[in-house]
Amino acid sequence: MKTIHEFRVDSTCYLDDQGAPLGDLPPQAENTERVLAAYRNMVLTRTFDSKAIALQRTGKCGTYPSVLGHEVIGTAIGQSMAANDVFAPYYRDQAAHILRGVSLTELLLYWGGDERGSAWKNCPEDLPISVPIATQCCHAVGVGAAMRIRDEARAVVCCVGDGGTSKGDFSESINLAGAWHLPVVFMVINNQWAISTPRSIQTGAETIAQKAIGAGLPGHIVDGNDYFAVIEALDSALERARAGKGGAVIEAITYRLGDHTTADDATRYRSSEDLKQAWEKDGIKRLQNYLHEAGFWTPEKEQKLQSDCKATVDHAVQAYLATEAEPPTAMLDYLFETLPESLKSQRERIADKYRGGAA
Amino acid sequence: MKTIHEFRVDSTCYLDDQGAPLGDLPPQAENTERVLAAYRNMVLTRTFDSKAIALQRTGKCGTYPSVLGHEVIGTAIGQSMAANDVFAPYYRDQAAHILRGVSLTELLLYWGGDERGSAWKNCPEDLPISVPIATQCCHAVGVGAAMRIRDEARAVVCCVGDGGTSKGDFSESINLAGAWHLPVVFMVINNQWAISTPRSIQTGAETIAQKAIGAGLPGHIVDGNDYFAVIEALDSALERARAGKGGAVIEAITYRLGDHTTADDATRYRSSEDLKQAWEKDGIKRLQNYLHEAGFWTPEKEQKLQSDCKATVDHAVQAYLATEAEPPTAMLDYLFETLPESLKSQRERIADKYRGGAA
Amino acid sequence: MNSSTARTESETRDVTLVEAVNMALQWEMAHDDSVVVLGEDIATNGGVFRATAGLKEQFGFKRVMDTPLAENLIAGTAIGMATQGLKPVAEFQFMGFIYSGMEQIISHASRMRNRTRGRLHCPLVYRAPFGGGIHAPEHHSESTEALFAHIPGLRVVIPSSPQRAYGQLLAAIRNPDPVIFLEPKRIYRAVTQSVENNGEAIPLDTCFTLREGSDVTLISWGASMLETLQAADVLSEQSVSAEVIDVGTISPLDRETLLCSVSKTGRAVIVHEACRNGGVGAEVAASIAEGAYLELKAPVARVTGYDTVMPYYRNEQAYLPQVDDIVEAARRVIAL
Amino acid sequence: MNSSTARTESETRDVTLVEAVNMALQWEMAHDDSVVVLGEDIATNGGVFRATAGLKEQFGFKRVMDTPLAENLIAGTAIGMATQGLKPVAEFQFMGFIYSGMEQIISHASRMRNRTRGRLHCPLVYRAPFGGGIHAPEHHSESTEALFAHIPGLRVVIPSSPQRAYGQLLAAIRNPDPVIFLEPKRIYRAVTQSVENNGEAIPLDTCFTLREGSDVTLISWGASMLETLQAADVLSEQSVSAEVIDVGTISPLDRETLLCSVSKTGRAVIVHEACRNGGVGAEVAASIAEGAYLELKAPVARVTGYDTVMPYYRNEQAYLPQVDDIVEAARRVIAL
Ligand SMILES: Cc1ncc(C[n+]2csc(CCOP(=O)(O)OP(=O)(O)O)c2C)c(N)n1
Ligand SMILES: Cc1ncc(C[n+]2csc(CCOP(=O)(O)OP(=O)(O)O)c2C)c(N)n1
Ligand SMILES: [Mg+2]
Ligand SMILES: [Mg+2]
Repeated sequence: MKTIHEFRVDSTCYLDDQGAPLGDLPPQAENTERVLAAYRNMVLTRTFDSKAIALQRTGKCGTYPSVLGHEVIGTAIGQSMAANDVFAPYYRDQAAHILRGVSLTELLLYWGGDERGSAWKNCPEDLPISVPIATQCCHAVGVGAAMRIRDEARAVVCCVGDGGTSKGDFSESINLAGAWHLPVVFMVINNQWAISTPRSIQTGAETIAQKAIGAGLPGHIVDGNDYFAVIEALDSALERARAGKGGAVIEAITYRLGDHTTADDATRYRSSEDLKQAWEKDGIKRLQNYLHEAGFWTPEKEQKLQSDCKATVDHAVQAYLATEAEPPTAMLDYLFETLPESLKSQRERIADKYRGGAA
Repeated sequence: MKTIHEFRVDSTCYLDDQGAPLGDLPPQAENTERVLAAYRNMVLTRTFDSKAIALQRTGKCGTYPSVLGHEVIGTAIGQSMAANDVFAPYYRDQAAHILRGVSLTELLLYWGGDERGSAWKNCPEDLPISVPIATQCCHAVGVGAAMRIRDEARAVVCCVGDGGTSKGDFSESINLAGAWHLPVVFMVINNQWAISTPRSIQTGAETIAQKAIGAGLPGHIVDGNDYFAVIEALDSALERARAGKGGAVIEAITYRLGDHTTADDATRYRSSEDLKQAWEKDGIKRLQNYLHEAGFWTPEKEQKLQSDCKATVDHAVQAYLATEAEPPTAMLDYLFETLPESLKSQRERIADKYRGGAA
Repeated sequence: MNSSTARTESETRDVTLVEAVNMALQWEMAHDDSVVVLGEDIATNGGVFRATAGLKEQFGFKRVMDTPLAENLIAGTAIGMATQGLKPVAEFQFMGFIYSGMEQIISHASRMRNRTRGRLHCPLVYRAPFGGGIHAPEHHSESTEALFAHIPGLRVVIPSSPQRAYGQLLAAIRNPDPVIFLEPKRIYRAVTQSVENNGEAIPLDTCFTLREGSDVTLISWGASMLETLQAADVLSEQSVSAEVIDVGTISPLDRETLLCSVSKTGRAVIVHEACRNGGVGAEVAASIAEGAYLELKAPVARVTGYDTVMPYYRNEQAYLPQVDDIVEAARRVIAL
Repeated sequence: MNSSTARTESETRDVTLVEAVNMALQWEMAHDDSVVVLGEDIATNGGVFRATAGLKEQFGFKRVMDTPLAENLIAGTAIGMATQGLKPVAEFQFMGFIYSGMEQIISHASRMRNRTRGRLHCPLVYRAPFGGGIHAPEHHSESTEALFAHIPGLRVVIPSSPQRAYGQLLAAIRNPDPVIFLEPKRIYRAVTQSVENNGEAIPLDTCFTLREGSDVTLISWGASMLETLQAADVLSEQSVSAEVIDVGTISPLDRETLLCSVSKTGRAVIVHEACRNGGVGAEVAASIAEGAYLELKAPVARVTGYDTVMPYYRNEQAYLPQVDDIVEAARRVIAL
């Protein structure tokens, strides 16, 4: 018996739970403007998130998946991606969407039951939110393949949850990325839960990053509440990808601080103790502390930021609430480029029925 | 950055290409009767295989997938499995089926377009041949789960090709086997080809065994033309599985010496040079040489074996050719346990139409 | 196979449809050790709709299994279990997520018995909540029962009341062949009905005549039985006597009951929320037009969803068949 | 987007259906750089039926891609490519292996345009050989076109002659929306027809009247057009004048042509090899019975496969609709 291959899974963390550097920081820390922009986006995301939950609770929005605990990861994704890269999101990527240019109003429309919430004006090539778990992984490699076919120096970031990595789509897609050397970075957001199902039930593997090994891709773990660890891993993976050096899998470890969605009650299946501990690792607080210590942040700036975010969110909510529903005929207007003959009578029927507005 | 996990893929081979031991042999080599029985089964399988191809060529059988190059692996599977273990085969497992008790006539019926070819009398719990690639992996873990639910000391062997490991079913299933500690041994038969698609296109991974890592299972490589390497790996994996210590992935490396099926022409996509080299590693010849050298085999025994195998196969072929087709009504008789009311008129219609036999 | 943990005694309770599902699962697990349940979030969480609540506590993790997130795997694992004589009841969290299990359902569950000439078979149930109207996100409102109805070897059963849910689910679990059991989630909690928890199954492969009438036959299944029954009320106020049939098992189809009714009334209106083109309504309409040709006094009408994707929730009501639509269709065929 | 490698000039050749498919692919790839093909064994091997033979040699591996063995991945990868403006033509080796791609096809390909309100769309073609009768092993004989016909947002196109295969495939590739292109492999090489390789598409969403007649309308698609046309010959010898319609695109359905024809003949026989229950014949029959109620002189007849799994090949002919069955059905509806 001889050993013919050896593999390693590495893990990176730069800041401790209080935001104090554990040692040298990566070069990304020197770009103060970018770090501050990251922090601002995290706070905006969190402000938006609690508002969206409140809207749902008061019947003004549909089922909504809180992004609490994912803000650092999403922000790093949004920052590391170039405008002409393509994002293949799942459904809990609000922080990234905001930086990609999706408006808060569009996000609310989407969760408020309006298809126009996916007609994103500012990132026309990004894939829409994917609800069927892990299916976006296959699209991501298709987009990556298109880039390779055309010899473009672009890349794709594809997000998937820890639960999503159990679905064949994930392994099939990372396998293709490996076989075809595609410029696709898979960001696995391991928040320890898939609704009520803990990470330990998803897989017997010690880490999710090691799933990359079976695809011949590099797999790496980062602390998902450590902005520097996440942004460094993404910057370098995307640079490699754009340079034609292939894809990667990054496992970002965090914790889902909220319920799965507003339709869920997490107290049924997890302890408040675990949740409390997870809050102690919160990445926003960590980065805030770091910025304070580094002299880039003050309580005044924080106060200003909070009220700016609130204003931005309130503004978006007003626009959302003021948006009238589409006419019911819209349900047939985007199905095909041109409405087929056989559907014309159905469209007429709807138009007749709802002349003068929806029921 | 710190390394948090390390993984290895090992490989085993005991005999060189000529069948000479490379060093100490495993304990399995001491069981001469079993080794001789293995050799006989390999020869029988190969005899059957060329006959089946000949039948297809003369219009007496349908499309048939040659097992040439897989005889050692299948034989080891058949030997290592206990009668009450369950086999989850793919479609190129003739050598194993024979040892499980599937008759050669049943095999011919199956490929000859007759469903009774799967009504196996001697291994009633084995799963039938699975044509949709890799789907049997999910059944295998289901069977394994049933064994665990009942606390039985049994195990499952599931075969899948190198091509099949790209399909989500494989990764989903090994993942479940890892998560639930199921007694399932996945035997990946890496014959270098999936029809015309070479192993290098299936995956960017250096080995297929390393896919086990992502499921938290041990992954191991054996020379699939080395009987001792294969049987040792299977014996020990099955022993572990039956003892409740979980499943495993074994990658057995061989070469598909024939066309993909009788409908294929492999010269369109691979070189005769490669094929010639692969023949030099042929596992049957290797074991024959070993047995000769060890004094357990003689040309006379070989001659007798060849003619016995020919007689056995001829006998099965006669029985196959003498088997009349089922009445067409059979197409409705096994769909449900009891024919639903609504299908009765269809059955009558068929019966009326074919009264006195099929067209 | 009588479980030592059986502790259920017959009692009568007012329950909702989803509670009736839970009750049937609990009864059968208590009385048959070979019944196991599996799916996403069904054990500790008791299912996102609570259909499996309490089962893990009563029967333990060995028989109540949270699976990894993979519907193809769930579908296939259940098949493997079934070939071993277990009776798995596998939950798909929403019908919109069943599609990755299609290969296993079509190529294996429905064929195992036929393929092995009876050597192995699949006594399993695939449960899935289906249908729209609950303000859910995209993919949570599917009604694609027609895809399953077209697959030979499957039974497709759809309850539309707590009592029928209880009895049909028991029958489905006991049935030795695979059953797709689609639960209309819009009426999961719409009404309560008194259900006797006595382990009595009610037959599959049969339609249920919920209301007798003489002028027109209204045919539906699942959640739209609600509007169909309401439409019958409205029609009755207009002196139109409508017979109402719940198809119950959409495949294999009980054509006899349907044809008897239409032979009597001479008119039929089929109601379903799935899109029209190629929906189960097409088969029902074609079967009636074939089998009751001489008795039909008007073409069979279909009141259905439109041939498009179920809109997100702001417009879902504009997609779903409404009471008025049914009444109008009935009046139209009667006017002919 | 005119490719520099374009070197095809119009020429007329006698070709089989599968050669016509190859010719259309070759033409379109030569004239539009955004067309790419992908699938299992399609590049070096040229496809197990040789539909893609020569494409890799002419257009290279970048545009002609052998994929790993995973249909779900093939379906999804094509979607990703299509959102980038490529026009992927993805092959499923046999229709029996398309099912693991269903989730991608139903939940994404068919919905991308609607979901994004036109921001992204999927100009892709999924090709698959389908149907029985070629002595193939299990799963190689599927006719499950009804599953796709029921999905809003998809086009389901089925050619039944070399000329139509050429023109319909060009139209399918150029169509900005997803097309399921099902190739009847039983007639892949049954006949040759002279096809002008001129890049001219023929319309989708339309039926083709192959033969005019006045007594009965025979309606079919795919391989069973062969028996349907033969049945028309037999009927004509018996002085029955049959109109023969190839449905061509089974969804969206060109009901107008069908209704016009049946209004004229008063009788319809639908022929398909898929099983009857919930087959596309049900929709066609229901639509005719609805739309030509007054003109119909007899119930619409369906000649179809039985409601069971296609038998292995020794009995496959007993399953497939035969010329006699069609003739008999036509005579039956005429006798009424
Ligand atoms: C194919 C599919 N199956 C089931 C669901 C229902 N569902 C929605 S989210 C979810 C859990 C996902 O967990 P994970 O991937 O870890 O992402 P997280 O929600 O934790 O961010 C499930 C089961 C779905 N959306 N798609
Ligand atoms: C799901 C599915 N897709 C495609 C096929 C067609 N097909 C049959 S065998 C084969 C190649 C399989 O290769 P591998 O798994 O390596 O097994 P091998 O034939 O080499 O033993 C393919 C593509 C199939 N049977 N099932
Ligand atoms: Mg998660
Ligand atoms: Mg192989």
